[in-house]
Amino acid sequence: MAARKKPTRKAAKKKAPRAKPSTKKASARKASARKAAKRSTPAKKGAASKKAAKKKAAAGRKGKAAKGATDRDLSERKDRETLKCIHDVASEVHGRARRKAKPELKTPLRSLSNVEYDRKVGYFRIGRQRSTRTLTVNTVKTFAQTLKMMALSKEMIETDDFATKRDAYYVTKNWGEAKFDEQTESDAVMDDIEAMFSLHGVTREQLRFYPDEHGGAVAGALTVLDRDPITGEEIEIDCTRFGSGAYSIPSSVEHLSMRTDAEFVLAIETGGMFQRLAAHGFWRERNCILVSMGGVPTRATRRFVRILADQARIPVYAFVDCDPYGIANIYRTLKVGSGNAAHVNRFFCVPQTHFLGVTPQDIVDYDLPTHPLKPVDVKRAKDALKNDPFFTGHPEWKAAMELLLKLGRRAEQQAFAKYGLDAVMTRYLPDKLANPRKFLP
Amino acid sequence: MAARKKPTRKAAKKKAPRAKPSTKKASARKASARKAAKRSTPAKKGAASKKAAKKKAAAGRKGKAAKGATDRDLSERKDRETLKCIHDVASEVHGRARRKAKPELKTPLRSLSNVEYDRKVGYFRIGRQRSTRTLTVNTVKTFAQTLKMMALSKEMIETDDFATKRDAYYVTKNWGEAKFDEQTESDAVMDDIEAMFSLHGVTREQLRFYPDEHGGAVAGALTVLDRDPITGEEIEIDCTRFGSGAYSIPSSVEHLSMRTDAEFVLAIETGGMFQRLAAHGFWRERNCILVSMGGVPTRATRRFVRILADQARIPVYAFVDCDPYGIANIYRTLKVGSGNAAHVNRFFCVPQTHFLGVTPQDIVDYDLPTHPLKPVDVKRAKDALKNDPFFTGHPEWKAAMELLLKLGRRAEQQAFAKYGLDAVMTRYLPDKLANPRKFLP
Amino acid sequence: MASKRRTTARRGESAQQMAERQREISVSEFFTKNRHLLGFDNPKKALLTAVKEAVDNALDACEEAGIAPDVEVTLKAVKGTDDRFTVTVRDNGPGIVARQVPHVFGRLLYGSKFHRLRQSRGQQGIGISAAGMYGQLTTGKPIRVWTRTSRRKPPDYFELRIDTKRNRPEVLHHKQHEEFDVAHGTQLEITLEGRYQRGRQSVDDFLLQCAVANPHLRLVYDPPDAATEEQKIVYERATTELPIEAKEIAPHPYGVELGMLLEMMKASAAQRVSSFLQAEFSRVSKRVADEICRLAEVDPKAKLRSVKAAELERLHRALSKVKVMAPPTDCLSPIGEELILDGLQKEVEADFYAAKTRAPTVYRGNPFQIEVGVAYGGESMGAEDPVRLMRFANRVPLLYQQSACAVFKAAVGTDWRKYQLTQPRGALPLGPMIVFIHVASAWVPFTSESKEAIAHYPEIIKEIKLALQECGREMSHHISRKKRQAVEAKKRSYIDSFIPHIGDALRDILALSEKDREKAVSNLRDVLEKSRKM
Amino acid sequence: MASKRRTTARRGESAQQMAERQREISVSEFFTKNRHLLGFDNPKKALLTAVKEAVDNALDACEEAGIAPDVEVTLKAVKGTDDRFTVTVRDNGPGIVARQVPHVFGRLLYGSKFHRLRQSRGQQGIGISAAGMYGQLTTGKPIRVWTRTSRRKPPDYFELRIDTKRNRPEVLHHKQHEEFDVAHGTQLEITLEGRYQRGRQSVDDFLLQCAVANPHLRLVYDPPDAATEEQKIVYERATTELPIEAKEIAPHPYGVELGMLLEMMKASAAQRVSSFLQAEFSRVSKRVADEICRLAEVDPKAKLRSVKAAELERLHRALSKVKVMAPPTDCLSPIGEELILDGLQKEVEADFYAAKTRAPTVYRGNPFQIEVGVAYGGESMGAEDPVRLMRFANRVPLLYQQSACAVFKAAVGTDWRKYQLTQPRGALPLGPMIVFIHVASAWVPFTSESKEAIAHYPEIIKEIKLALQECGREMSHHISRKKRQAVEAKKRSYIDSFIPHIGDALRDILALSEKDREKAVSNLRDVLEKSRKM
Repeated sequence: MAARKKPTRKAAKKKAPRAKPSTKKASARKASARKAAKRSTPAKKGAASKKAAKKKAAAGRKGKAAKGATDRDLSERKDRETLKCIHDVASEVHGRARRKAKPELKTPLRSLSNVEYDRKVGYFRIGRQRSTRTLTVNTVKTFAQTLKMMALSKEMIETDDFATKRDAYYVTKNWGEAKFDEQTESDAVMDDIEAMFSLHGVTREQLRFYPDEHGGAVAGALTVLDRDPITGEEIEIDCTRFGSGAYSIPSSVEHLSMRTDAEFVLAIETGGMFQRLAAHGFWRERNCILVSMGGVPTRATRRFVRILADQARIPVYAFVDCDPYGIANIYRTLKVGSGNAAHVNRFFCVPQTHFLGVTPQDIVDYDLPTHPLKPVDVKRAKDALKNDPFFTGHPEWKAAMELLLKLGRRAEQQAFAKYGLDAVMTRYLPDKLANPRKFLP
Repeated sequence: MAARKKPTRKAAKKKAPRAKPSTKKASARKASARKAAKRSTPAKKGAASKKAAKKKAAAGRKGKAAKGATDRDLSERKDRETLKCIHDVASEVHGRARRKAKPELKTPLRSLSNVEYDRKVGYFRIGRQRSTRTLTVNTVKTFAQTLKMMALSKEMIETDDFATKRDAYYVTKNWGEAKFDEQTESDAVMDDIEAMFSLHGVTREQLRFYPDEHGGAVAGALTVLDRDPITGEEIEIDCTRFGSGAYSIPSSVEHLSMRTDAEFVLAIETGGMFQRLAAHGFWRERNCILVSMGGVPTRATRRFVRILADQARIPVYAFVDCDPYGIANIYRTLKVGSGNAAHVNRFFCVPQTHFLGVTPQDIVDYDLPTHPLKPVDVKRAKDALKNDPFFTGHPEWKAAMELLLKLGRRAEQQAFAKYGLDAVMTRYLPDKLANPRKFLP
Repeated sequence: MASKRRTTARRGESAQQMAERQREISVSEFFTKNRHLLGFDNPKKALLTAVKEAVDNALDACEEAGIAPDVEVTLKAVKGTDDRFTVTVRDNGPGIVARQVPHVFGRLLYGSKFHRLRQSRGQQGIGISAAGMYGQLTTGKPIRVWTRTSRRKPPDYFELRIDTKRNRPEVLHHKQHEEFDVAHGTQLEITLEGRYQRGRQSVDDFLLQCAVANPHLRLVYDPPDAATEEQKIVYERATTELPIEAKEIAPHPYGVELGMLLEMMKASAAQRVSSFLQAEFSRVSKRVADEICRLAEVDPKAKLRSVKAAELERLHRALSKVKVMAPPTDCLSPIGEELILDGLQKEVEADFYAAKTRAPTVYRGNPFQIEVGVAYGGESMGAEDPVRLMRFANRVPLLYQQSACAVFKAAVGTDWRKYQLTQPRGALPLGPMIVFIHVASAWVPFTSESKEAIAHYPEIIKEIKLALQECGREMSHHISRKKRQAVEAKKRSYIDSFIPHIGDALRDILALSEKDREKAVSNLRDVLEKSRKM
Repeated sequence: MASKRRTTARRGESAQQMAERQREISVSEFFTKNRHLLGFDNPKKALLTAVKEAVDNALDACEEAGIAPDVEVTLKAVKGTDDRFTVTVRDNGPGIVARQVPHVFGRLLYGSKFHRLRQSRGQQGIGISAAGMYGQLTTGKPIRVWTRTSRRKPPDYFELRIDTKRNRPEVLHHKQHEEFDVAHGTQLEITLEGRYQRGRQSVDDFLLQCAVANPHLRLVYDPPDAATEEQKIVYERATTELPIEAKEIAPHPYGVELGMLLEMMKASAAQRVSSFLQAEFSRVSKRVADEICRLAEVDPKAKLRSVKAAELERLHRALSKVKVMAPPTDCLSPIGEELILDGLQKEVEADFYAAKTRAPTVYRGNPFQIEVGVAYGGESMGAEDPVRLMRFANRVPLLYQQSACAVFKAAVGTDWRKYQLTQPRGALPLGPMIVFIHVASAWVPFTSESKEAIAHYPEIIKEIKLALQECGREMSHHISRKKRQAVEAKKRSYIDSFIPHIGDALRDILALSEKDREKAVSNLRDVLEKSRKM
């Protein structure tokens, strides 16, 4: 490929007429359709023209998608907003250049001093301080790379494409001197852009930069409304019908809609426990949705649960190991986000989460098999008690963490197996669910 | 739960009449149905009686499941075989005890000296040497634990339950002195049992010990036939209809059947690449099935691909990073298994796999962006060239590995993004697929 | 001291002018300026060194006189200060005749032990005088000596200074009939700048180790902070038997250097080569002497004075090649395995003790002998700490420079993992253990004059390792025995614990009746019990 | 040597019997048995020590006589062996008068430098005689000396041995008019057991460092493996000017010990306390002397002989408390910053050099002075290796025991990260650098007689650190300057490289025309260029 020309997409775009963002959508779609047509030449099953297929799908969609905004409209509106934001930022830079003034880029100041814990909304959010990057000799390289990255984002929206961090790093290999030598550098620029656009309510996923990380798995009383990426046809994914398998959350979920009459979401720490509850039809018994987080939930999983909880207006119950990692990392991240990523918590945290268990009190009540807390656990718990407004702000949590430290032991979700493999389903969860108001906040 | 009685399951089981394994199935099912009924009392949507639901499902299944054995019959037959194996081993022990002779347990000798690379069947397999554990004072604890674990396995088959390694460890907490202090110990006994039963063609999953690890993701022209774990109703999972999401492989796949008219399976190393190909409908263009391995594939993923390839009689093409890890670990494990686990390779390896790319020659041909080989890479490659019969037996691989060492560079799947995000789909894969006979063996 | 106005050397001075300034330097002057060479680096170490030199001298004197030593050490801060101490050491030795007292304590390089090849604590006639010199330098106070050689004679009392310019004693005061309430013995008092601290490398530690290595010693120690008689520390004797007397011997042929051989030939009264070799070397019989001459191609009957340079060199080479017995062992006085065990048991609480006295051998013509003791196990020692080494040279504890010492090198170089201890790479093993190592030699090769570490002679390191290995093996047997006992007990309980579980499992899998289960359990128990007895 | 049949000490010996065996020990005997104390531990080090002692003596002699030294060192293996070498060192110094030759080379602790307080290489009158003694001991060969004090006089030739029992020279052979083809000077030849090796701690390394620290020296070195005249190594002089002459001084009041003060009072010719203080101490004027007396509450006019013990102690304390000038610096002879730079540039290839000579100061009444040089950067030095230390005491390179030396401690204890070097915890910094450190003192406090490491006096360590910091700062400026230049160049190219990318991105996002893009690019370039100039 060394001596070959670039893919045709570039050429196609150049020919596309320029217009204002609001009216530009159509032409962009046209370009992408042209590309799709090109690509499909060697294909067997004709994905004829993306554009055409999408139109058809849109026509057949009326009346469906009972609950929530229809996903097609939603995602098109979001794309328009994103393109406008990119245009506005670039336009501001260009305006200053025309006036021979130094251009600037504004991002929220990303330091702990600019993080606030908002008890009312229930998460850490970024404060009002801004950091301004002025164009100077020292910043010119990053400045150029930031704008190039924004141009890439615009191109991806217009061609309905996306890139992982790794992908984006390789794409920049074509940027001459502006290319990145290490992926950490391109990641940093992407983080800056994410922070910058978070001020406008635009997520990184909307900018079409998708995480590499795998999402969680879902089973239960939920139908996800997606569309076929090629034909644009709407797809209903019924999460009750995966047998022993599950639905794997995609890495971007912005365009999904949910339909459910479940009563709650159960967010589970380990894949093993998820599998047990799924295989024994716990979701059916309790009319709920099971989500496997697999440790600290990924961005996609958090966003998925958030959209689900928002659209369906149901609570989320977290079921994790009883140790400082399960509590202060997994649960706290799911519910209120992290101090480091305060600028995006507004998108990713799920404030309607409550802590079902395993609580320190459960260790005592159920006489669970335990392991001693490691020094790192003790440190984490003490830190939480001392510095973390989430824990210091809730007397219930303070008491629970203090009990945990006093016990000096931790217990895992699987520990109920001491009383038989099904004890967790037949005893523990029913016990707990009988009184959700007793959950920890 | 400290002072409470044990869950009712135990009581239920005790009342169940004892009988020979072959005729015992029905009563075991009855016990599990009773349990299910008990459990479902508080449930909303009545999962009335498991047994009843299953019957109904079985009745409605006729004529479906066009390809492959029907999953219900298959899984019942497998369970019967497994129970018989357990019974035979225990019976042999009991017979010796009656004759006042020292009982013995036989496992294949698990040492590299007892591993053979079979070019014909295409994988490493365990040799004919056996290791015999005789009951002595030194072995009595492990002996007891092994038999208890087998009894647990029997119980789980009869109640249609399963346990992860971690679950099993906690279950043993109830075994008095025979309990395990560390999970590593119970894992070791489980490994022994797995090896022992591998002699009889029974997998660990059939014994109802499921791995904790998450399976891979699947998208494309495939229908998986599963059953509802509670109702027993047959479920068809259409992997073309996951939108931007994917089907998540369950941790045990023994009972699944597949239906497909795809031409090949593309097994992909990274989630990012899988997502790209899935989102752009590559499987539709090329009529194939995409499987995301996420690094070295899990047992479930490997077994899933194996069953799929066996049932559908289609080839598997591996698409991994061009580095010794991608080649000698991911690809080689998928195709021929590993020397350490030779006793289970017969179940888990996929000999019909071929290496699509990224090949060392691709680095040259496509002038890919690369990173230098790390010392550990070089060591791994040299080891493979020196000691690994898989590589030494294939002149094509010898040449490829030597080229890789000569280049001193490695390249990732994503590297094609240098030529644009869609270059991998529009150029590289079509180039390659045009001539599968040129794939590396 | 030089006067300020004295003419200094001028540039362009001639050889004649320079010659006029050449003069002899006294050894006292030399060591005054280089006192760190003698162990007086800092006040803490100076205090220890002074005590050590005085105790060594007292013990040597008692043993030579055949008296079971009774030594009293008193350490008192000079009133109103905390950096000046008076060290008093009293023994029940033979005493010192009055005319020798000034020379023994007021002169460096003066003594009876340097020229003899036999084991003793002091060797070089420097230590005690140097302590006095240091006291004089730091406090201006003279050395005070009380001594009495017999009940029939009156005691003598001296106050002494050292004239460092001439390395000669200066008697400030000498009096007979001074009060000194012992039948015979010597008491020495030195006032010096010092610092008192307990713990490792302290006077207290030194005296404890002294008591371990000298079980025939009764030692009373009155530390600076003892207010009453009861707070004195008393180490009683473990035996009244004195160590075997060390005999003086002639040099051994191995390791004698060319220059030394020449000196010996010049000093000898012998006439012929063969008779010279027999007279001046130990273990050289006529047969051996003739064999040396044959190897050297020198006529055994050749006149000693007529030996030429080339012949001398050949003789020298032949000396190290001839087969000859190890040197006589009677120049050495080992402690002995029994007494090492006694000493360790008396002062160290442990589960297990072992000791090994190796046969004497030789490095560079000097006989030496290695003894090792170990005390293992028990509550008082940390199971995760490095083992503690107690190093001794001719029964004298060595407290400083452990890591520079041959003993340390040998202990680190031993593979303790063979003996069931963990041992980090290049370090001492870890475990609840004290290792006692004694190097006895007619001439211990210290790395410095302050006698803190033994030089790395391969012969010495090898012998120490062999002794450590012997003790290590015994200790390992002890550890194995304990482990075996634990395993045995565990096995017995194993059968009781686990056979019923096998029965349960068989019942669950095979649906056995309760009777069948019990039968299987009792059969299996029989089978196992029987096989254990075989 | 003891005769085998001589009666040995008997158990139960009386004090009288013991007294008869007491005798003096000669210092030569002492050091024969303890030769590791003098640097003759092993053959490799012995060879180096012999060369070092001979070269030190030659340089001292030349400088005292005001002659620019011209030294020739020859090292040859004795024919047919590879473990015996003949060391020959010839200088153009003033020569030695015949009657002194035997004492200078045939006797330990004999010399002109010990009693003077001024900087010189040799100090203790041991080194060169010890080298001869070692040669005699290992090869039996005598020391050979040629010397001539003037062209008008005939040269003298000696063959000498040391009688170690008496520490006295023995002249085997003395001849005048022997062939010795120089106007004046001395040539010394010692044959000894040795091992020759290049690299660190070798004779070659020592001589190179000698040349660096003595820029007034012309040195010719004929190594063992040089076959032809051309293979000799010649270090030419960097200057013909001799080092400033070091003057002899009286002791300084700070750091004089009580015992020493007592000695000085006894030896002084002064009558009164005040005049004693003024006469015997440097920097003590009448005013200072009276201040000392006032502090000590002693009458300045009191008779010296009538001073009581308590008064003496108070005087001693007062001496360390009175405010007094630093000692005269003329007892020291620093190399000087210019010549350090010359020396380094001559022998070390680097990008940057700096040197610092500190003002003299005092430890324990001994004046000393620190000089430091650094050579930084360049291809010849490893950027990731620990920096190389070159240590010198009175211009003599120190090659052994680096980690025990005050110089090392000071270098490690300096925070080099301030000067932009990386430095692992508790270790030397890493970087392409050689650090030259010279400690000049009237009395260098070595940790052992083999003069390998300088003792850890806090005053010395502090001065070294200060000098290192000064050089470090200059070096850091150099590094910063180089970094700034690199950054400047980079910035200029940055504008050219990246502004067009901003233009491209704006065009892509805003759909600018080519003209608009160009305008934006040129505007941005102007803005940036302008701001850079401000």
